[in-house]
Amino acid sequence: MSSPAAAASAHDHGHEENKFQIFVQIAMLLAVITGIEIITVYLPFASWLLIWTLVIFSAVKFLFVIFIFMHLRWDKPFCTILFFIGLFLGGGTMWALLKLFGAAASFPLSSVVK
Amino acid sequence: MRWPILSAKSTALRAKTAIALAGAALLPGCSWIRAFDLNGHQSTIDVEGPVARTQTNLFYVTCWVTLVLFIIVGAVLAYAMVRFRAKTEADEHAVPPPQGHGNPLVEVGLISGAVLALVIIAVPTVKGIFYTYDVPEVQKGEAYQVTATGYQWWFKFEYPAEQIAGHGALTTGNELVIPAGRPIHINLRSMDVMHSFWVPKLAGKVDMIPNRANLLWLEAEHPGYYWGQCAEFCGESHAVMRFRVIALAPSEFNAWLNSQMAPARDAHPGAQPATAEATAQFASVRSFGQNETGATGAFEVSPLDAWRRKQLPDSNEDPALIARGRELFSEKTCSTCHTIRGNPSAVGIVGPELTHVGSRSSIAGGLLDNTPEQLRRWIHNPEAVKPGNKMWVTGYVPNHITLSAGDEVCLVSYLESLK
Amino acid sequence: MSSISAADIDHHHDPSTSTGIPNKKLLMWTFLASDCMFFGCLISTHLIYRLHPPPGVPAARQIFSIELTSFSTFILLMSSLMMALAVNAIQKGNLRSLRASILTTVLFGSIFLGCQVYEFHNFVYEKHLTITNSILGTTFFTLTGTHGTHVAVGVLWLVLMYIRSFKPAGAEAAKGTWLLFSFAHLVVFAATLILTGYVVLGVARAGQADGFNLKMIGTYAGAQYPALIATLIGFLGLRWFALPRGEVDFDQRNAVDVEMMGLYWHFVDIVWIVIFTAVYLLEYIS
Amino acid sequence: MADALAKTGFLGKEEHAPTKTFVLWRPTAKTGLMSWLTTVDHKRIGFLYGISALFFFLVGGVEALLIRIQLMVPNNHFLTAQQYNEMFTMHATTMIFLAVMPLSAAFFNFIMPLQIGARDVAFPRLNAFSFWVFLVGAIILNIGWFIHDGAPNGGWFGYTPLTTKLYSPNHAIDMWVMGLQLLGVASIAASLNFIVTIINLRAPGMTMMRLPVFTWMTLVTAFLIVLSFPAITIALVELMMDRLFGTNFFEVSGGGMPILWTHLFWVFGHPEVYILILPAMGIISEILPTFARKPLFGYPIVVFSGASIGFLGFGVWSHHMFTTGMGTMGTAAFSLTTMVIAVPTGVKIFNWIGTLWGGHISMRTPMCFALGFIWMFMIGGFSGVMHAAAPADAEQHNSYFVVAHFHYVLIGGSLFALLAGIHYWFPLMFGRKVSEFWGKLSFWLVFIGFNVTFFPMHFLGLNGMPRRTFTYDSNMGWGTGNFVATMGAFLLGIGVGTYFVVMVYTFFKGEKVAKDPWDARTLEWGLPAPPPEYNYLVIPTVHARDDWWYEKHHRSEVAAERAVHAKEDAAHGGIHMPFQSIYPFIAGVGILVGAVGIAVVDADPGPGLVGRKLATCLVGFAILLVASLLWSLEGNDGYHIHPEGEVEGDGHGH
Ligand code: HEA
Ligand code: HEA
Ligand code: HEC
Ligand code: CUA
Ligand SMILES: [Cu+2]
Repeated sequence: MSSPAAAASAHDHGHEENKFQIFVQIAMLLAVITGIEIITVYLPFASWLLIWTLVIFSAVKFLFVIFIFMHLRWDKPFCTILFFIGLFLGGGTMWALLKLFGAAASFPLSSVVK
Repeated sequence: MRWPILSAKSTALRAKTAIALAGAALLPGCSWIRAFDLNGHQSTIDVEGPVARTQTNLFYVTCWVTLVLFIIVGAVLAYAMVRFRAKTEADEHAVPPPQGHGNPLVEVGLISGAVLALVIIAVPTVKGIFYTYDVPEVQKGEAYQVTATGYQWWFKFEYPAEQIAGHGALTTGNELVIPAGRPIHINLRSMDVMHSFWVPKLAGKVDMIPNRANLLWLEAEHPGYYWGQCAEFCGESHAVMRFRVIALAPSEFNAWLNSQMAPARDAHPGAQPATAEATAQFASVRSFGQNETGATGAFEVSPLDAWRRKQLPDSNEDPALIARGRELFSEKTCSTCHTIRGNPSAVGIVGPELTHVGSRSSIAGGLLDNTPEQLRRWIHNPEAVKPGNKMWVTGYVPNHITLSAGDEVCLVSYLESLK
Repeated sequence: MSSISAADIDHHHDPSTSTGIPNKKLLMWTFLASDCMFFGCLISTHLIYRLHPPPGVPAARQIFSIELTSFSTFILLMSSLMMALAVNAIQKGNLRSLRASILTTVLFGSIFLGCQVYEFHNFVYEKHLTITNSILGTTFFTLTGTHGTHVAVGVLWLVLMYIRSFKPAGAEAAKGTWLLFSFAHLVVFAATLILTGYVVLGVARAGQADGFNLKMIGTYAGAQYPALIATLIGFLGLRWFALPRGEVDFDQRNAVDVEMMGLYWHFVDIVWIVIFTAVYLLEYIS
Repeated sequence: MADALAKTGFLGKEEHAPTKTFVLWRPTAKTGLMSWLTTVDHKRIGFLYGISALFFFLVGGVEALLIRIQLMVPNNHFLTAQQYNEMFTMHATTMIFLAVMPLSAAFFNFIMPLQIGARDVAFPRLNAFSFWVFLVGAIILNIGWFIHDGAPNGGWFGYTPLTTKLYSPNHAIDMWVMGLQLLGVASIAASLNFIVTIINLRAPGMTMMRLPVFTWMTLVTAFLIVLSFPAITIALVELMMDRLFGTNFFEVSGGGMPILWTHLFWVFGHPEVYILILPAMGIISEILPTFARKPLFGYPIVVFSGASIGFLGFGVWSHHMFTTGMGTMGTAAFSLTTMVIAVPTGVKIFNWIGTLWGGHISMRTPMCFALGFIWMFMIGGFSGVMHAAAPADAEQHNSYFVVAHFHYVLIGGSLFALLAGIHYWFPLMFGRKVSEFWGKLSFWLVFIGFNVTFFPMHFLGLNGMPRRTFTYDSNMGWGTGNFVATMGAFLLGIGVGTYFVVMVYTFFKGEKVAKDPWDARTLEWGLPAPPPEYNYLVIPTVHARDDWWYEKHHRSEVAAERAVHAKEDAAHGGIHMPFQSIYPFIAGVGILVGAVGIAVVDADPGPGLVGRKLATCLVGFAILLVASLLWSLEGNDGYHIHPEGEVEGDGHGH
C-alpha cells in the first residue's frame, strides 16, 4: 500500500521490557490456578459455591491468556473490542441457551413423565 | 352461511376485519374484498373460544397500531415524494438544495413515538402470553384432560380420565370430541417427527415435539364442529395431516363417552336393525385424485348434525358382509396395525384405533369424508390418497396386501358398522 | 510491505494499514471472535445434555480420569508459554530461539494429542463409552474431538512455520529445490511425529499391562524394532534438514505470521481452559 | 467489463517478479477462461458473484412459479407431494443462500473497496477462494435435481428429526447439509476479508464516521455472518454426525432433543435475515441522497441503528419458536426483545424520509425501486411486529401470514434494493445506462406483480391456510386468494423477465454514459467507468463524508493535492498489484470432490477402510491439501505497474 494512512498516530515504544519473565510468571500462575481448581472440586462446600469458584478461576485464566500471552494488553484496544464482541455474543448465546433449557418447560419427556 | 352458530356474529366481525385489513389493502374494487371473507373453516378471525379470542384481539391491537403508524408515516412519505419531486429535467440540474445533515430533536421525538406504540402492543402481549399458556388457576379444577399424539400423518387422542379395563385409556383417532364450555388441557406428544396441533377457531397452535412435554389449552364456547390441521412441516403428506374437533354439550359428551367406552358393536346376523338414516356430507375432499373443485362449502345440514347422525348405525347394513369383513380384517393383516376392542385379533397399535371408526365423520387423518365410497377408496389404495402414508409403506407394500372388489365391500361394511 | 527494512520494524504498528494493526492479525482476531460462537454452541450442546441426562447414561465421573486430564491441561498451558516465547523470539529476530520454541510447542501439542488418543482409546475399549452408545459419548467425543482437531491443525501449522523458517534467501528459493526440500522436510516431520506417537503409546500400553520396567521395555523393543529404527532415522533426518545452509528468508518481518499462528494456538488453549472446567471438573462436584 | 479489463495493459514485470518453478507459475492471462479462473481482482470476483446470483435467482424464481402453479386451484395435481416439498425447500435455500446473499456479496466485492479508496481487498486470493467455495456449495445443493435421490426436501430450516437418517434415509438431506456447510465456509471467509478490508484499507482521511453507509452496512453484515454462521455450522455438524456416524444429538431413543436443532438453527437464522436486509438498507442509503441531492439525514444515527439492529438480532431468535412451548418467561422475553428491534429499524425509515424532505428528487429508475423498497419494507416490517406479539403469532405461525411477511421484507425489502443497486451502479460497472422507459416499466410490473402475489397471502394466512402444503380443499375459502396470488406471480415473472432482458440488452448495446451520470456523492463515482484494474491511480485523500461531492465543489484544491501524491507514489515504484493465482480454484475443486464423496456417494457395505465413499473423500482432501500448500508456498507477492493516465478528479463531472 502506498500511502501511510494513519501517519499521525502516535508510536508507542514504551514496552520494550523483556516479556520473557512475564510470560514465565504467568505460565506458573496458570499452572497453580489449575492445581487449585482440581483441589476445589473435592472440597465439601455447597455445589453452587464450587461451581462459581470454578467459573471465576477459569475466567481468570482465560483473561490472563488473552491479555498476556495473546498480547491484548499491549495491542491496540481495537483488537480487544473485536474479540470481546465475539466473546460476549458467544457467551450470551450460551447463557441464554442454558437458561432456556434449564426452564421446566424444556425438560425432556423422560424426566417429566415417570 | 347456513349455520346458525356463525351467522349471528360473523357480520360484525367481518365488518371489523374489513376495516382493519382492507383499509391497508388499497384494493381496487369490492369484488376483491369478497375474496377475503375471513370466515373459512379455519379462520383465525372468526373465533369461537376464549384462547383464540385473546389471540385475535391482540392481533387487532397490533393491526390497528401498525395501521395508524402506516398511515402517518406513509402520509409523510407520500407528501415528501410529491412535494419535493423535481418536476422537470432542468429542475434536476438546478442548484442543489441546502445540504442539511439532520436534526437530533426530530430523531428523539420519533424514537419516543415508536417506543410508545410498542408499549401499547407489549402490554396486552405479555398479558396474553400468561393467559394463553395454561388453564387459568381458577379453572384448573374443572379442566378436562386429553393427550394428543402426532404421527406421520395422523393424530391419536387419548382420554386418560376414561380408563377401560384391559385396554388403558379410551383412544380415538383424528377426531377429538370435547365437552363445550369447559377448559380442555391437552398434552401434546409426538412419536416421530415434529408436528403442530392447530384448531384455528379454538386456539393458536402449539408444536408436538419428540422428547418434549408440551401442552395447550382451549375451550369451545358452544357445541360445534371445528377443522384442524397439522401446522409444522412433517414430511411428505404434511399437507393432508388434518383432524377435527367436535365440541358437545356436557350431557351429550357423556353419552358419547359411554358409547365409545363400549367395545365395538357386533352387528351379527339377527341383531337389532338400526333405526335412523344417516347420510351426511362433510365437505372434505370429495374426489381426491381428479382435479375437481371438491365440495361446495354449503352443507345440507350443519356439520355438527351430520356428525351426530353418524353416531347411529345405518339401517340398511348387511350383517353377512359385515361378518365377512370382520374375518378379512384379520386375514389381510389389518389387525396387526389397528386395534378394535371386541375383536380379539385386532390389537395393533401402529395405526389409528378403529373400535368406533364408523362413528367418525372423517377418515385418513381428517382428509376424507367417512362415506362408504371414500372408505373404499382409502383401503383400496391409500398411497393414491395420501402419498407416503405408513399404512401403505409399512403395511400394504411389504405385506403384499391386495384387496379384491368384494373384499373391499365387506371391509367397508364392517368398518362402517363400527359405531 | 517489502519496502520496509527489517531493522525498523515496529511490531505494534503497521503503517500500511489504517489502524496500524497488521491485516493478518486483524484477520485472526476476527476469526477467533467467530470461533467463540462456534465453541460456545458446541459447549452449550454438551452442557444442555448434561443438564438433562436421559435415563441410563453412564456417570461421567466413573469414566473420566482426572489425573490424565490434569496432566494434559498442564502440558497445553506450557505449550502456550512456549508459543508466547516463540513470538517474542522472532520479534527480536532470534531465529534459533524461535525454532527451539516452535519445536517445544509442537512437542507439547503432540503430547496433548497423544493423551487424547490414549483417553479416547481407553474410554471406548475399557469404559465402553462410544460416540454412538450414549448421548454422553456423542457430545463428549464431538466436543473434545473438535478441540483436538483444532490442536492438530495448530501442530500442522507450527510444523509448516518451522519448515518455512529454513527458506533460503535470494535466488536460491527460486530454483525449485526449495519446493522439493520443504515437501520432503514436511513428510519426514510428519512421519517422525506419527512414529514417535506410535512408539510412545505402544510403550504406555505395554507398561499398563505388565508394569513399567526394563524387561517390559526390552520386550517391546525386541518386538517393535523396525518402528524404533524408523523413528531414529526420522530424527536423524530432521537434524539433517535443520543443518545451517546460509542466509534464510525469515526474520522480524515474518513476526506477524508467527504471531497470527500464536493467537490461534493460545485460543485453542483457552478453549481447553473452558472445556477442562465445564466438561471435566464440573462432573466431580457432588 | 471484460473489454475494459483487457485494455488495462500489463505494463511490465519488475524485479519483484521472481522466476518461479512450474508449479508455482504465476498466471498472467487477462482475457479468456484462465483469466477468470485465476482472477484475484475484487471487481471481477464481484462480477462472478453477481452473475451466479442472478442465475440462481432465476432458478429460484422458476421454482416459485411451479409452487404457484400447483397452488393455483384446490386439489391440484401438477406436482406430487414430494416434488412440491423439494420445490419450496430448494426455492428458499436458493433464494436466500444462492441469490440474495451472493448478490449482496457482489456489491460488497465490487463497490465496497471503491468506496473506501482501496486498490483491492485485504486478502485477494482468499477472496477468490470464497467465491469458488460458494460455487461448490451451490453445485452440491443442486445435484439432487439430476440424481435419483432427488433434491433436498426438509424445508429451509430442516427441522430434526425429520431430517435425520430415520425419516429422510436417502442422500437428499446430506446434500443440503453439505451444501450449507460449504456456503457457511465461503461466507465466513469472505466476511473476514471484508472486515479487515474496511477496517484497515481505508484511504487516508476516510475515518469510520466518513464511511459511506453502504460500506458501514457491509461491515455490520460481515460481522453478522462471522458471528452467526458458526451456530448453523455446529448444528449441521451435529446433524451430519447423526446421519453419517449414528450419534445421538437428535436421536430421541438415545436421549437426544430435536428442539436443540431448532434453537441452534434460529440462533443463526434470525441474524441471517438481517444479513439479507442490511446490505439492502445500505444501498438505499446511497441511492436516496444521490437522487434527492442532499446528504443522508442523520448519518451517525443511521449507522448506529444499523449496528444496533445487527447486535439486537442475536437476542431474538426464539421468536421463530413461539409455538414450541418455551414457557411464559422465555416467550415473553423474546417477544419483547423482538419488538425492540422495530425501533432502530423505524429510525432508518424516518431518516430516509428526512433525506427526501427538502430535496430535489429526481425519479430515476433506481430511485423508483428505492422508494418502492421503503413502502414495501414498511408493510413487511409491520407484519413482523404483528408476529412479535407471541399470542397472536400462535395463530399466524406457519401460516401464509408468515409467508406474506417474509416475502414483503425479502422481496419488497432485500430484492427491491438489490435491483435498485444494479440500476444505480450499472453505469459505473459497465459504462452504460439502462433506458429510463424500460427501467421504469420493469419496476412497475415487478411492483404490481409483487403486491398482487403477496398481499392476498395475508388474508390466506388469517383464514387459516398453513404454509408448506402441496394441496388444499376447495371448501376452505382459500381458492380465490391463491388464484389471485398465482396470477400475480406470473405478472411478477414477466416483470422480472423484462428486467433481465433490459439488463442484458443494456450490457451489450445500452447507451454509453460519461462517468458519474447521476451526479452522485461517494468516492467510487470519481473513477472512470468501468474502473481500471488498479482502481485508483492515486489513492485519494478524503476530506468529507460525501467525498466525491466535496471534490466536485473543491476542484482546484483536490487536484493540487493529488498531483503531489502522484509524485510520491511514482517514487515508490508504481502501483502494486497482487499476482493472479490458480490455487483458490484448485482448492475449490478439491472441496467439490470431497463434498461429493461425503454427500452423494454411497457408503460401501463391506468392511475395511477402503471404499468408494472414503476414497472419494480422500482424493478431494488430497487435492485441497496440495492446493493449499502450494498456495502458501507461492506467497502473496505481486508486481508493479506504471499506468499512464490522467490523474482523476481534475476536470470531469457532469
Ligand atoms: C429480510 C428479512 C427479514 C426482516 C428484515 C425481518 C424483520 C422482522 N421480522 Fe421477520 N422473518 C423473516 C425475514 C425477515 N424479517 C423470514 C424469512 C421469516 C420466516 C422464516 C421461516 O419461518 O421460514 C420471518 C419470520 C418472522 C417471525 C416468526 C413468525 C413465525 O414463524 O411465527 C417473527 C416473529 O416475531 C418476525 C418478526 C420480525 C420483526 C419484528 C422484524 C423487524 O425487524 C421489522 C422492523 C420494521 C418495522 C417495524 C417497519 C418500520 C418501522 C417504523 C415505521 C417505525 C415504527 C414502528 C413501530 C413502532 C412498530 N419475523
Ligand atoms: C429472498 C428470498 C425469496 C424470494 C426472492 C422469493 C420469491 C418468491 N417466492 Fe418465496 N420463499 C422464500 C424466500 C423467497 N421467495 C422462503 C424463505 C420461503 C419459505 C420456504 C420454506 O417454507 O421452507 C418461501 C416460500 C414461498 C412460498 C410458500 C411455499 C409453501 O409454504 O408451501 C411461496 C408460495 O407462493 C413463494 C412464492 C414466491 C414467489 C412467487 C416469488 C417471486 O418473487 C419469484 C419471482 C421470480 C420469477 C417469477 C422468476 C424469474 C422470471 C423468469 C425466469 C422469466 C420467465 C417467467 C415468466 C415468463 C413467467 N415462496
Ligand atoms: C402398517 C400397518 C397398517 C396396516 C397393515 C393397515 N393399516 Fe390402516 N392405517 C395405518 C396407519 C398408519 C393409518 C393412518 C394413516 C394416515 O392417516 O396417515 C391407518 C389408517 C386407517 C384407516 C383410517 C382411520 C382414521 O381414523 O383415519 C382405516 C379405516 C384403516 N387404516 C383401515 C385398514 C384396513 C381395512 C386395513 C387392512 C386391509 C389396514 N388398515 C391395514 C396402518 C395400517
Ligand atoms: Cu404433522 Cu405436519
Ligand atoms: Cu426472525
